Amino acid sequence: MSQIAQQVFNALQLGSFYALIALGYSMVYSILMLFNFAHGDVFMVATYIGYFVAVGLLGLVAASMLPLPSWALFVLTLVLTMFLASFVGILVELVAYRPLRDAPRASAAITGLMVGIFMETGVLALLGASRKDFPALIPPQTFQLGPIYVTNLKILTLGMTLLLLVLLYLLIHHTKLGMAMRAMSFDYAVVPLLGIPMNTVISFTFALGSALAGAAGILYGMSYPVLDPYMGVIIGWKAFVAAILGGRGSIFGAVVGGFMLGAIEILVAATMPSTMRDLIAYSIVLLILTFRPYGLFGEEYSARLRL
Amino acid sequence: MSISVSSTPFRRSLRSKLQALRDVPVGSWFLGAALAVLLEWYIGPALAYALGLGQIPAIFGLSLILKKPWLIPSVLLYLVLIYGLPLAVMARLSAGLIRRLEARLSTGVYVGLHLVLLFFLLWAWSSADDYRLLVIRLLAINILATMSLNIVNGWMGEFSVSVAGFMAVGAYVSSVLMVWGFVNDDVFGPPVFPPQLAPMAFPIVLVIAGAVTAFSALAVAIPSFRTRGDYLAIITLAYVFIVRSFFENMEFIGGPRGFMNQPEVAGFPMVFFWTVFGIWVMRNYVTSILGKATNAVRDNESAAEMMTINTRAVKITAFLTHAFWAGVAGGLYAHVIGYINPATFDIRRSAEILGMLYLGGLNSITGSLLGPVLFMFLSEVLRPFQLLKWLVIPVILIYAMIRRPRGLMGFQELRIPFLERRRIAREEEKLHGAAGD
Amino acid sequence: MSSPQLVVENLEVYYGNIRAVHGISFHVNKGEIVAIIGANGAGKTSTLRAISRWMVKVGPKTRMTFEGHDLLRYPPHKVVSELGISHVPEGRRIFGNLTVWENLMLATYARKDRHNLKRDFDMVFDLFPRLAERRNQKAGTLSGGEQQMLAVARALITGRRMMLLDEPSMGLAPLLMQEMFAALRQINREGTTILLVEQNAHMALKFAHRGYVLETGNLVLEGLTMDLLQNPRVKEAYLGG
Amino acid sequence: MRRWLLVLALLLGLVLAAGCGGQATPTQAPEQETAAETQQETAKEEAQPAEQAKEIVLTIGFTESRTGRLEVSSGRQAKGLRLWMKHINEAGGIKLSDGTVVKFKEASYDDESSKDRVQELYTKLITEDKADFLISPYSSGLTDAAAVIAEQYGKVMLTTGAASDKTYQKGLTQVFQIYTPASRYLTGAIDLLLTTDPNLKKVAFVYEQAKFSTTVVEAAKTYAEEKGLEIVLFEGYPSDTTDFGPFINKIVQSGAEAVLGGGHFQDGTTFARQLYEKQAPVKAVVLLVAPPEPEFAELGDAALGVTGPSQWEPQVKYTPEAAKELGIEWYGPTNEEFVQAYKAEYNEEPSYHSAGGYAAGLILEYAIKKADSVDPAKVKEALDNTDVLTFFGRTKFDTSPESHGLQIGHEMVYIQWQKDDQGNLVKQVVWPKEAATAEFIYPMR
Amino acid sequence: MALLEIEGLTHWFGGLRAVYNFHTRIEPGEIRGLIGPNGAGKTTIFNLVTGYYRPTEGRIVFLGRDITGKRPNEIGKLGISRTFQNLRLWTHLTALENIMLAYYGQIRYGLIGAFFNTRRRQEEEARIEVEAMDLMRMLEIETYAHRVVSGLPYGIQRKVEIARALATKPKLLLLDEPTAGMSPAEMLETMEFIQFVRERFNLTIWLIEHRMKFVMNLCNWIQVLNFGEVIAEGPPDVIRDHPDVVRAYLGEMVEI
Repeated sequence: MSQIAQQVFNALQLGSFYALIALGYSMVYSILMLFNFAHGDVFMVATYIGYFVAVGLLGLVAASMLPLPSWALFVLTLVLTMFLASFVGILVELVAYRPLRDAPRASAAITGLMVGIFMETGVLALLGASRKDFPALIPPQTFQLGPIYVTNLKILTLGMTLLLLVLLYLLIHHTKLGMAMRAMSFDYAVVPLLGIPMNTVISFTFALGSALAGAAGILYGMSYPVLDPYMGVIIGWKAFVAAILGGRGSIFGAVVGGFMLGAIEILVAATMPSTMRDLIAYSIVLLILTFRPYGLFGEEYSARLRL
Repeated sequence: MSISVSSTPFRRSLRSKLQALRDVPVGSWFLGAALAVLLEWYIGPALAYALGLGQIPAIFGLSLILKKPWLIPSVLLYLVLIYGLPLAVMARLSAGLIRRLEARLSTGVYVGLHLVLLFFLLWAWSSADDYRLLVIRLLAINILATMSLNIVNGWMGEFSVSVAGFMAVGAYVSSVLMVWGFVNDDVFGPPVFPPQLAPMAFPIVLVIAGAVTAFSALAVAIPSFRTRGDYLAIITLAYVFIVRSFFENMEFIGGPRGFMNQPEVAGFPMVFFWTVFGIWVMRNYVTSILGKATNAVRDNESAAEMMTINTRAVKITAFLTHAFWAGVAGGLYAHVIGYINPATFDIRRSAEILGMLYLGGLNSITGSLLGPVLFMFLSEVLRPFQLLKWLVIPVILIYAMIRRPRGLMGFQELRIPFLERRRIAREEEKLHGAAGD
Repeated sequence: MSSPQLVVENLEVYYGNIRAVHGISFHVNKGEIVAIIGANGAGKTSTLRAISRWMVKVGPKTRMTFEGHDLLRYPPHKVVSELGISHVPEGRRIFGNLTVWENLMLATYARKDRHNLKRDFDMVFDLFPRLAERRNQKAGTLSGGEQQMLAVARALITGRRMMLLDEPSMGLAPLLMQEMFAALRQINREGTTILLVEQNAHMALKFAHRGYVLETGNLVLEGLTMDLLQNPRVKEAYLGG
Repeated sequence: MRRWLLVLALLLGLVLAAGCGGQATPTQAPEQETAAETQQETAKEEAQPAEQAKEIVLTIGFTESRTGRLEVSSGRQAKGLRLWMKHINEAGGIKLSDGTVVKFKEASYDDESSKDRVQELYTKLITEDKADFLISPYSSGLTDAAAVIAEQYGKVMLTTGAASDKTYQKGLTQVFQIYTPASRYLTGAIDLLLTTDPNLKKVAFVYEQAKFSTTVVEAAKTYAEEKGLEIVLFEGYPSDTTDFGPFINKIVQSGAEAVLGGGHFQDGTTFARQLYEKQAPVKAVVLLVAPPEPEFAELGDAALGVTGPSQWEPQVKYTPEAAKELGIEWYGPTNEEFVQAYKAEYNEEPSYHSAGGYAAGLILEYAIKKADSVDPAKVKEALDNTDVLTFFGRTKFDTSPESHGLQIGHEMVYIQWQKDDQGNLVKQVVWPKEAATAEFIYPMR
Repeated sequence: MALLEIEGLTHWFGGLRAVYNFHTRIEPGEIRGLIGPNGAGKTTIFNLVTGYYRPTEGRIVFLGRDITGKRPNEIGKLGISRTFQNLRLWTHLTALENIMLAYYGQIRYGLIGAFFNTRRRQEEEARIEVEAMDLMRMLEIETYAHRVVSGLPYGIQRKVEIARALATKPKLLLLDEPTAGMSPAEMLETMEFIQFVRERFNLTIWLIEHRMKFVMNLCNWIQVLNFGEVIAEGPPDVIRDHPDVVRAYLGEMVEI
């Protein structure tokens, strides 16, 4: 029993990362009908940004120029990183997707992949081969909840993810930009007729997705501390799978898909020979998509942003 | 300003010269290239030594230029002397002869002759340097894989990323069969058949490997009945993950440690033959009505159904053809490299082949040739840039995609004048025949 | 009004290399209701879209000015937000996943005169009391007529100088249609110029002051609607001979 | 017309001949030339020994992974190798008995951590850059791919950063391994554990599913079973695993007293950290690759007590005296000299990858000196007969035909992260006893 | 025997009733008209007959065989063909290729023939090409044979689509608004053309049309659909004066 509870916690943590990153794919998809294949690398760059922000702030604290308790430091890092990361997304859209707005979508996918490779190599070239170890913003602690052990990081990850999801919900439902995003996902073309500049909404969506990836990056960096320029590749593809699994363009779907992929992976690893993880996890994905060809929450040939 | 005015006559003469060269038939170019290769073979090393290049520059000296810029004049001189001049002169001189030949030969013989010439040409060129030999074999394999992918992504308009998975299946199946059959190996024990037979058996093994790959591709072909676009893309992605994980768990063939000891049967002739054969078969398919039905499925699936096209059969055929040839490409790859492991066939390999495909252009045989050639050429030439290479290549590709969103040769084919003339002649004949009735 | 509010000269519209509108010229005066009628595929919708710079490409010889501004220099969202031309597209195109209220709020996105919003909302709900009743309902669940009302209401809030209406009567039951046109007339009385495109010729000509008749991308007739209604040529063009 | 046909036929014939001939004797022309040149030179030397010393510059070919997942360790290895090259060239090269001075230059490429690139590039190194001797790329997978090529061309290749045994069971003749092979990577750890705690019974193996680590743990498993240990868990994890929760839970459930395994740096670090966070009640943790890396210290308390096998450590004291005791020769700089030179050159702590790179060069140097020639066959023979102690440890190659080139002299050392008097994390060598700098702390926490 | 017989055809889209209890019986050689305002369910009926949708209720019998629920390609092979309201040509292909592809169901050379370019394939495709060219010549579009269809004038595209539909050798041809976007002159031409096609290929034609004059002149029997139900049917002159039809179709005479 405690075993299961423990695994549930593990799955929720992993699922949080997948969900936060999958949201970036899903939101962009819902308005542009386009998968941002550079998103995994946006996540990587965002994590590096987070690293520098964290190191910088810790430096300031150490030099006692910034007397902040650790939780405030964490929040400050998170907010700053999300803000900075959003520009990465905007830039990616500007370079890789805007010039190809009317081109076949597959071409945009290729430029996305290329931008991803560019970012990987760029980070490698700028920062060299040395590994970055994400600083511990919050001293790790382990709690015992009945029979299960939970680290404060796990709780933080889960709590932050839920908080961000709630904020995202509020943003999408109670701001005009959020309404515009939802409107655009329903009927892309008609948006300019309401006097809404389409490019602003698109940039905003990219920014939002990247900011979430930035948050995921901080949480990820704190949980799995070593950063390298290729860290975004696999997790990016997996979050992409999660986004599709939930149903493309569905925010709710992306979140559920993310948590589900996390759960499948953890449970397979926990109950079966773990070398079979990918084999079984992706066979499940394949089966789901064979029998529910439009994902769990997707609709046939439509993209609706829902929550 | 004055320069441009004064250069105009020069330009004009240059243009007329270029125009003259443009009319030169392909065969003459091949002859010219043959002369260049011969020259390189016999006097290349000496010339290169004399020019201070040390040895014949592997890929037209381009990577040498980047590495040692002070050698640029020497490299240029070498290129002009060994390649440029003989090529141009021979091409011009033999043009008349080839044209006269053209008139007498049937299309099949004509094309066959060209292929034979091309084969020996490439063989001779690449044999001058083993590095070239390896690169050209890998290039041929990439061309085969790209062309097969083009059937699904280009002609049928899906977005499949499973090519690495197909290559993995083909590579493993062929490797296991060859090692089991013809090699004394610590896993499979002594060879089942006499090892001398290996080169003869290899084509059969490749066909089996292709067939097994095609069978495994049913996992993505069947969902394609109900799913299109992005969901199908994910299914193909899942296929890559599944295949990789599957081979990692196959302990008896090395698991993640990989599998080696493949006999050396994939020499240049073998690879060349399979590539040409594969392209020929796929060309036949996509130009037939059965194959063009993939286009109908892409452009408008519902209209295709009404026009009696069995879209399910079309989808299955397209995927299985893709898988078969990607499997063959994988089998060739395994025997060229002589060592494979599951990590060789990860999603990055798919991405690379996708890059080649979209650079070259969808729905185009020429594009499937051009994409890999350009991509590998860039990749080899920019090697001296080291790390920066992977900053430069993406930028070039992004630029290319922005300028030509459908790829360089998307939806077009290079028209070979001779074949064009034949086609026109055939059509005129048909018209006359019809009029005569 | 000395000079017309909207002047269109030599309008050509292309889809790919197919020409949908073959160089037509017309004008709309301030405060007028002008109808463009014609059969399916005559180029009516393309004409409207060209004016709001939305989804179509115009030919090189085309000139369009609105209150002296060169329309060709405005991207679509600025045509709405800066010139005050609102466009009710064919097929309503309301956002079915948003509530009625959200649909209307979204229309205020680019408006700078926040202080007038309340007045406009009041007017809209005055004109279409049903929308007020259903303000928290998802727009996708409204009936066809209510959706059409919402589309018009949305356009009213985005811009009040001129309203382009694409087939406002399509798919409306007679009673609703009457209601709709009454509302439009009310809007016109309050100063909004209306340019509408209709297949339903009787309807349109009864409602408008002036009319133009389009036939396969060419302007074949124009005049006061009373005259047009009498003209046998109209029936011919519209009913297809 | 006829004349033309004749020319054409001739041309075709020649191309044909060239094409067919080419396959039989690749790179005939150019290679003959250089080979002849070298021979001429050597011949000249031999004929006129009194004349002024001739200088030969040998090309050492290798690839390094500048892009792709393996870049860090690979970079260190290349740095070590370059340092060796700098040292030997600054020292005036190797002086052969005939007065020839042998110096070295490098030819290297970025292999992008990819196997087909490795093959392409080693072919290029051999045929284009005329590399005389080869050093392997980093990692077993890439090395296997490179070995295929080295063997094909009969070029001597010293492998470093590649510990797989299997490579040497394929009948290779030209490849020589510097590292202790994977099969002996963790066996010492089992000795260490059993010596410290004879009552130890239950061990768990949790390892990365990759070529190297799989080989290591499979060999260690056999060894552990021989020693009477009970393997309560034997599980691989995919290379990209970030959450070790499931494995840690399994470990806890299995009641394992010691955990062995890991894979590469990334996963090993994460694994160690999560073991700590979950407070897994194990008495010893032995992980591959990650613990010896200096960055492992950044884990803080999570690093404490973690043990790892290492090919070499800065504190290890192999000395000329030790060589004398063993009855073999000592060669090259001492450990301190190497460490200081490396720090001075690159401003960072050397890791065992760095040392491995340096040692590969050093052993080559030693073999050339022994062979007193640059002739590959003679150097190969010298390598076959090598038994030498360097700062890196002992080097001796298996010469039996079934596993030629396998390293049989070198031993692993085991390090453990401990706290010094000031409470700083330090790496201590705990095994073998002879080289130990501190006591093994057991249980770890 | 009637060519096509439909009984009690009903179709629901989710909660929306698109077609309700539709009956018809089409005899060989007829030109049948189906009219009604936008959204009346006309195209849905075509989609049901050609197998794109599976009807919620009802039975469709073609040449004595129940074809309800068959897939479109099978129905196409049996002898029903159609054009689409918004042209559905294969835009990247040439006009000739578009037409040749419609011979798919008649191909016998199989995959082996396709892959290895056998003599049999060459002969069959040559024959198909001749037939397709003949078809184009008959419709006077042969000059466009080698041009990609997306660049052709609209009227030509319409003709290519009809030629493509004819290539499947249908007995019943469904035309969905064949004159959409045409000028009156072009419309007259199309009218003649349809009559010509019918006689030349011995076809039965069922068409959806908006233009009254076109329908009235061409069809021998007309059904009027509104909100998925037939509100009137009969010969043209009956329909012309039917008050419900006038109201439903020509637009309401609303006083404002």
